[in-house]
Amino acid sequence: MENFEPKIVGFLCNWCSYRAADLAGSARIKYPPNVRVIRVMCSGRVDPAFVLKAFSMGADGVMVAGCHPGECHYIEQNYKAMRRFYMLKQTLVAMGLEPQRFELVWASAAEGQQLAEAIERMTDNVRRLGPLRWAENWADDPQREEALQHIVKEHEEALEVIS
Amino acid sequence: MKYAYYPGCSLECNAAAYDMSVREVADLLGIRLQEIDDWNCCGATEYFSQDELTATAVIARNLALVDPQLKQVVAPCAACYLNLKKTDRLMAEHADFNQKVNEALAAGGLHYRPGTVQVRHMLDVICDDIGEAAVRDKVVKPLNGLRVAPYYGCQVVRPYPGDENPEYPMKMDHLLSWLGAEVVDYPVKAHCCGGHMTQISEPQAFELIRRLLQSAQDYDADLIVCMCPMCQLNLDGYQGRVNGYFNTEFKLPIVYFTQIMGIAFGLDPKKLGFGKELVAALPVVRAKVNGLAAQAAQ
Amino acid sequence: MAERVGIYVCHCGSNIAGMIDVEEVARWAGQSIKDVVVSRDYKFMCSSLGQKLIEDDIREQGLTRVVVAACSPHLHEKTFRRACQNAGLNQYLCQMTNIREHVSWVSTDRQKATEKAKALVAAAAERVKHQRPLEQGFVKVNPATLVIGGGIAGLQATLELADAGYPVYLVEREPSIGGHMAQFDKTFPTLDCSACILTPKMSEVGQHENVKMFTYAEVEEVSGSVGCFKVKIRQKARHVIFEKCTGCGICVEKCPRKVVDNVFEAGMGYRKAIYTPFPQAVPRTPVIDTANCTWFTRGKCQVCSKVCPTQAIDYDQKDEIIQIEVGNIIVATGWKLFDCTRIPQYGYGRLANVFTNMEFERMCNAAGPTGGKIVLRDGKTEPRRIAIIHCVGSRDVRHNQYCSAVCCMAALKFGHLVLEKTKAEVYSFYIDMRTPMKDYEEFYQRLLEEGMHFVRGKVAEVTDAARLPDEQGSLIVQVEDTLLGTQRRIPVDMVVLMAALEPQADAKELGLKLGISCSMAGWYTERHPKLDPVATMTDGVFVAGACQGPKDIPASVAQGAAAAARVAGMITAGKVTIEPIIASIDEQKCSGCRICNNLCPYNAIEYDEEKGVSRVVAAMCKGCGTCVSACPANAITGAHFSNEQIAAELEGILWDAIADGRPASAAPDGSKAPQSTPVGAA
Amino acid sequence: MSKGKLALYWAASCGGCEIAVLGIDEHILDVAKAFDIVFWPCATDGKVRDVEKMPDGSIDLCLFNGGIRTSEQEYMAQLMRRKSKVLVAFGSCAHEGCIPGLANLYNRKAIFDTVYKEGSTTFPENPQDHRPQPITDVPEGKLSLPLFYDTLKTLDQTVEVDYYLPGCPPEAKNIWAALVAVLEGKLPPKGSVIGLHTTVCDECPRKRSEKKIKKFYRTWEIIPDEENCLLEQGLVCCGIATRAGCGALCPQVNSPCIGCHGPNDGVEDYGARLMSALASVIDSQDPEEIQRIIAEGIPDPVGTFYRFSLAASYLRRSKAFGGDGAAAAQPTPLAAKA
Repeated sequence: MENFEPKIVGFLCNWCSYRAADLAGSARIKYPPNVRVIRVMCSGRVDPAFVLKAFSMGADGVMVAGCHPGECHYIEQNYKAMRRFYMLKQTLVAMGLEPQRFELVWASAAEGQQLAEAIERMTDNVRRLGPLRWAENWADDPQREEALQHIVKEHEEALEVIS
Repeated sequence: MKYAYYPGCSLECNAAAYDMSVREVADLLGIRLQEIDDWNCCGATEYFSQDELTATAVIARNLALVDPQLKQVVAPCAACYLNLKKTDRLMAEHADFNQKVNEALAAGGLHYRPGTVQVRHMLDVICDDIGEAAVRDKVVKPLNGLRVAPYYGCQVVRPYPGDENPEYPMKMDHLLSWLGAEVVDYPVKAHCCGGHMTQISEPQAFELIRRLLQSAQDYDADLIVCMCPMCQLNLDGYQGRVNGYFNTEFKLPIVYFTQIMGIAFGLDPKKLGFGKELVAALPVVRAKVNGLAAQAAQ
Repeated sequence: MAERVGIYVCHCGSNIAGMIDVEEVARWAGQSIKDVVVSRDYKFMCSSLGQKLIEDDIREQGLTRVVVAACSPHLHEKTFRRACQNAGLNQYLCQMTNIREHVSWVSTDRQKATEKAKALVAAAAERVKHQRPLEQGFVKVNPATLVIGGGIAGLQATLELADAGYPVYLVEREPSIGGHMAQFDKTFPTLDCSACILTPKMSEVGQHENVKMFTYAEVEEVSGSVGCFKVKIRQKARHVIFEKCTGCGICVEKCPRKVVDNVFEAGMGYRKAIYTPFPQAVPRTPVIDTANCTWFTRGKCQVCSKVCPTQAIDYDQKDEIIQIEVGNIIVATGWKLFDCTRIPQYGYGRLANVFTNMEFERMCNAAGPTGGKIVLRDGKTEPRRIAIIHCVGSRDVRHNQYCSAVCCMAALKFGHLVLEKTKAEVYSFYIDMRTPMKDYEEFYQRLLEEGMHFVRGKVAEVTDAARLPDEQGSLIVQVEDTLLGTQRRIPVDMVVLMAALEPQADAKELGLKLGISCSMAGWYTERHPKLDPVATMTDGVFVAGACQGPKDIPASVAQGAAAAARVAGMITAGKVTIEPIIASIDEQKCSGCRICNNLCPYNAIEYDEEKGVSRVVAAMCKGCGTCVSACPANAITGAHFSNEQIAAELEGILWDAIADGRPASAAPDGSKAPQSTPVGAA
Repeated sequence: MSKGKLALYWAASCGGCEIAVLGIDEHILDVAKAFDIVFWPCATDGKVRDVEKMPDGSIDLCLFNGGIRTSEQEYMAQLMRRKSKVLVAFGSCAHEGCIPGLANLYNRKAIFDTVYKEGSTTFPENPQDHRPQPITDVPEGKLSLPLFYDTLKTLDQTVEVDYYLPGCPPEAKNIWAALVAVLEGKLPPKGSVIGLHTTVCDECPRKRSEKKIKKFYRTWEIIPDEENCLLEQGLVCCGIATRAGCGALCPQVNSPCIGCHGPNDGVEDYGARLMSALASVIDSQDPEEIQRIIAEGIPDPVGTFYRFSLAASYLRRSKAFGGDGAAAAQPTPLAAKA
């Protein structure tokens, strides 16, 4: 756990939050390297399926970042992102995911510092929660192999009895 | 509404009028105050500069003693209010410090988790929790004609002003207007009263006191209401000395805001602690407030 | 057939290589990522040699996809796309990933930074394989331009374009163009008469054959996009018929109703209920202020109608909506003054002789309410001592953190006017004196010599509570003089507050109509703070003047001209390229559920009732992708940001999570969710 | 032409699919004409050992319904795969887990608790809290039961599947159409879902307009009008995201679609489509109001969005009871602190 470095996927909108990340870079603001960025044109492009896929593939957290409400480059599409975020979050929490693993962040193109802080905060939170390893939830039963072998053996024995 | 109540030392002696009027007014407004059992001194101003850790531990003991059912503690004294609030903040913001304070508390079998108790001033409780409608509802003797200068002092609005402008707070102005008083908008309402300077350098303290009295008088105030025992003591108790020192003739009564509320609510002045101040307030109040003079004559 | 991917990792000198082991990233990518045939690192990919490297590889190695790991695509995406295009590879088959701004510059641990860079490279490589060649489209540019705001910036922009022969629509909210500059007496540091240099421009605009002016009008609605905006303008009812009015002014003269003028005179003077804001107003046509006109409020009077020689008064006039079409829009909506009552300790509104800078401007103006005399609120007493307080509402974390940029110079100008017109002493209370432009510092020196007093310190309060006999009856300015290191109390007769410049109250609202955003402080955001200061994120919408941030007259004029030059450039080019990143609907899959129909703020989705399917109008789509991710039938595809591309990017970006996070026993099942590891064994 | 060999098998499902096969009515005679039914435990007296003895790939078509809940079902899935040329995931359970897949919100222990401990019918009979054991020693030897898995898997998460026939159960006309396709050799590309490539709205006769939702209703809260789109009336109708082919059966009788046909072509997570579409048209920009609309209108999000497809979704199951239930059910460190 000590050395656990969470892997967080960040969906950043092209106009505000991606530029905020650019600005954080230009300003040499340091933050943890755990958020890996996927650029989308708008937070409204973020499909819940991307988030679910990310978790299923081993992401420990997912961040969606867009322009502030009312400041969307596409006028109001970030509101749609917000609605989907709450809808998906309710479902994820119902499935046992810790709410801190899925966050929505607003960062304008001028808010490199704020975005860096949000990344730092989320990285800390997820690190505290530990690895997610969602796919292990459906790992095979330890007794599975034995149980299958047992069926094969029983059937063979039965065949012997008959013949 | 029920709150833990931390009167503090002043309210047991020189500011007894504050304690009496707070309890009377609270009772009438349905504010239930449950005094903290076995509370101790807040250490006033000095202890913090002597030994921060001990001072904090001493204050934190009071927070730890708050009935866990109650989430808020009311302190009428500005210094007590600030010290309790400061303690809670210090413990919340500095984990190691919090740990040390709690080690000290543990010696007495106590523990305090910062943030559990919200520290409130009586003025905030009345203005924010009770609100305008309920206060107006209780006014039976509107203070029409009485020019009241609200005096905030330092410690309630600094450094934690809440939603107030620390340079120019307004809450008591609003409250007084609900009571029907003419509120004096004078420029020094949040300036310093001199605090403990009276014990260190009288000329400095007297100058600070004089400014307040002068400005209130320039704006034709009939009396000043305050919300801190220290302020009341300086403005009222030292008024005579200031007059002697500067050759002035101030005669401004200084009372607590809860006392003047009590008058508007029609409560018995004696039960509100009137008469304990040095510059008598009742004659002024009776002379100015319409209808009160006649009532007093009866 | 498998794609042939080339990977190029930039050192950016030491900007990237200093924190990321770029050789290792390139080596690893070449060995581990499927379909990668070339993987190189290079000192400066954006140099012509770096670009040539890519071009040569495309030609010689037959690359079909290119990944450049370097700086932000906002800086160099075009560069590398062009390089690909030069070598015959469609530019949309090139993907950039940002390992400088997003990795090297923000990281402190070389190993972790290198790991992150690998993930980003893997993501880009997986994504690029799914990218499709796309072609850019073109839209013709309407040569007409809309300028919003008739202040000096908007006037300048209007004249530049009109003089160049292009039609301009100018919309101004107030009854006259001119803006704040019309209110000023003198301009710093040259002390030119403001009206003398402004009014010629105003009348030029008013008479220009290429300018159609809408005063007392506001922009109601904007639709369309660069090249072909459709704009609805609300022409507010003037109650004076524009065509009939000769501007003789007799109605104003005879109107019996006097009203305090809070706009032009900043509350210092009066106007009539029917009025033109000031004598040199353009147009000369007055307006009736219906909130104060006795005919409108009490149903009596009609004097103006009786005296009008041309029957131009029309009490029944209604607001009118006018539709225009333009190719570009210049926003020059300016600023509003900070409300000084928000700082009660300075006493504005409470202490009579505390003035704002705009009030003082009007007082100094010879055409103003006092005829240019500097007097106290009583209208007659000349002050003996005047305090000018800087940074009221600026450089103050409680109000506005920014510097309002013009107040120091305006304060110096006031100082000069006071010293010139009166015998008063003038004190300037400043935090820092900011005089960076041409001849500004010299002007400061001049005021030092003229005897203006400068006290460095933020004023604590302005009070009438006197302490000393000589303070009686004065306003006392309490300040810590930070040069002397002492508290000072300076008694004065008059205080002038240099109030901050703030964004217009409805700046956000207009921004929403135009699709441009505001900074946290509320100023319009330019496309790039240094390299593209008048363009915005929305193509075809430009900003000029103080609506983009506080600035003085020369800077506003320069921006107005700059914005006009940008627009003229667009008009001359005649067409703009349209990004092919748009959505499209597969009619086979679309069930006509109509979920997407009202998701598009640009109304680019229409419903075909007959076929029962929805359709994207390509020319109107801006490519945000919101409808793509909303479609429940998976019928909408977003070009260049398709589900497949983003899914592939995810697989790349989580390559190491897939490698180490997945239980071995789950590996052989043929499930859909985690696909086989996208990159070979590392 | 020699007759083809047909097998049908029933794993974790309700049995409805078996009956649905009979829904093709007299066409069953055509089936009998075209195929030898070599294995159909529900209807014929075939034995597993007979199948085991068949050469691999000797069955032409196997219609397999039900998800994989136990070791026996997994064994059978592997066996039928090995013996069959064409393996069809028949019906929603085999296709995407269906209702039995919703048990993936729990694990073996929780399910057994419900059945053997808390269930009102079992508890009085089971005071010693007996649980099924894979192996039980008795004097005569070892008795065995199949191992009950923590997680239900779909057929294609267990073995390779050639085609999918959606529906709970598949409609008779679609079953017959699929059989005809097999007989005529006109099957679509491997891995396809046999059916239409659009969603239920396409077959729904209701009137649709632009959508804005201020409140979601549950079916018992309102009686919808019969003219207009049910979703526009606030009912969570899954037709927008559900593959067409049923003829919009449920909306036709004034009941919202519940999504048994699963998603349209190319969709990997059915619930994501529904969530995204529904959230997009919520008519509010206020975060608190949005959360209230969702929380009040959709109290059971997993059951609403993944009623038939939880096991086939990206996440497949819940976390709190995941894997080895006891360990995973521990509260998270943060939750423990609060």
